[in-house]
Amino acid sequence: MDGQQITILAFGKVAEKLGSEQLKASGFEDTDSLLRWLHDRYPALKEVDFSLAVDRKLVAGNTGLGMMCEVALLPPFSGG
Amino acid sequence: MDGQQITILAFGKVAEKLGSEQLKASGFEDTDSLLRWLHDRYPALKEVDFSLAVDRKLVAGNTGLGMMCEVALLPPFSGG
Amino acid sequence: MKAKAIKNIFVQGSISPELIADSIRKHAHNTGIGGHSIFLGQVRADEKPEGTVSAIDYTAYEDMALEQAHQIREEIFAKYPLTCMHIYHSIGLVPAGELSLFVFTSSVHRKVAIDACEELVERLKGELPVWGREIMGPNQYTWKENR
Amino acid sequence: MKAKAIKNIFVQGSISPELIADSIRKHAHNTGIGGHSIFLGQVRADEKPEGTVSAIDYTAYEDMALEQAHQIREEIFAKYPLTCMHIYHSIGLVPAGELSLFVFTSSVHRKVAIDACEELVERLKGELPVWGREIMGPNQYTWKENR
Repeated sequence: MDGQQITILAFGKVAEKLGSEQLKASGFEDTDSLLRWLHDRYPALKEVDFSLAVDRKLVAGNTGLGMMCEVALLPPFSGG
Repeated sequence: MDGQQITILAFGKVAEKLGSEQLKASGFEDTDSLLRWLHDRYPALKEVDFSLAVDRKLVAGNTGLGMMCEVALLPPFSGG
Repeated sequence: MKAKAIKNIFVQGSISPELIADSIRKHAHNTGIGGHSIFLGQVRADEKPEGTVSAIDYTAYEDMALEQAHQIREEIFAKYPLTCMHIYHSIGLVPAGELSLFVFTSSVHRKVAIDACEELVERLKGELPVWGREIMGPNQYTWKENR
Repeated sequence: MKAKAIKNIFVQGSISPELIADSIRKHAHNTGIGGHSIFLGQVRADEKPEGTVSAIDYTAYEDMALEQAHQIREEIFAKYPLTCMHIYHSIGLVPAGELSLFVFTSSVHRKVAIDACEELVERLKGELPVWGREIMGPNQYTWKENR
């Protein structure tokens, strides 16, 4: 995945644990490998519950990542 | 029922058929006898569907009338 | 035991959006409320064989209607943990496109407010001695019928 | 086929009663409408172990939230014969007692407007990527959790 550009967006409690609302990454074929890397780098992520969206769609289970993509880490919604 | 005072109130379509919104009557022991008298006097009443309230409470079936009472002839409600 | 005072629910003519905004605004001090549910009835310009409805003229057996509304209010308050409940119904002429009914419930949680408002609207429609005369023109009208 | 434009639903800070009155007023020209159903979410001054909630600070994944709201809107319109549907959600700080959500449905008949509004509120609460941070003081907060 040469030249891949993944934008990682974090929100709410997850952004706090990460200490950042946006990260860049590359070289990940799928969400599972990206998550392993994130968990290694940010052990505090284990303390929070979150879902994943790829390109603004919720995904369940491992999902392939394209050359340009936006992966969001979403804690439980609490709007309204 | 000497000195009885019945106020008869009519609303909506019933008032139209009666040609009046308020009548006075006396000498009726119950709603059945009052209704017989009303139907005799206002044959057009047969053309409308209505319920009865005595002293602002809906009544079903024949109901006794006191010395002072308010009998209302209520076409189907259509508020809102 | 003191009986609760019977509240007036009738408004002469149509109900204004300003009255609704004021009513909402008055609830800001009640910081226990989490959700409000509002129902508004609007007069439709229905096409009838006699013509297009331009307004509804509402009449009511007011004394009985207020007693009924009071009774319904007490029963809904007993059934649902509401913080507030408000009922406004027009009397007299309401032009098509304007509002004739405003029902407003508030509660700590949204579900209670929503369920109570729906039940309240159904009961008011079915149990208030109020009649609408649909006006089509100077001498044309029909008596409205609720479905 | 032209895709429908995605509408913005976000309002900076609290939703004012005036915005609600204006929105209601704009429907007067639509004389086919018979009933409006409105839900309003209000910020509660809940007592928490950390203190009393004085405000909620809302953040959102805005692009995704707008796509989600668009999708939900289309599905609700497909399911219910609605005349109009409006959604407003606060972003940023909303003090306790003020409004953070305004959902508005209109239809020829009341039942449709009421049912659609209720379903819409439930879906928005469950599916919009929006987060509320409950503020108790200068350095005190907790992340809100919807039940």
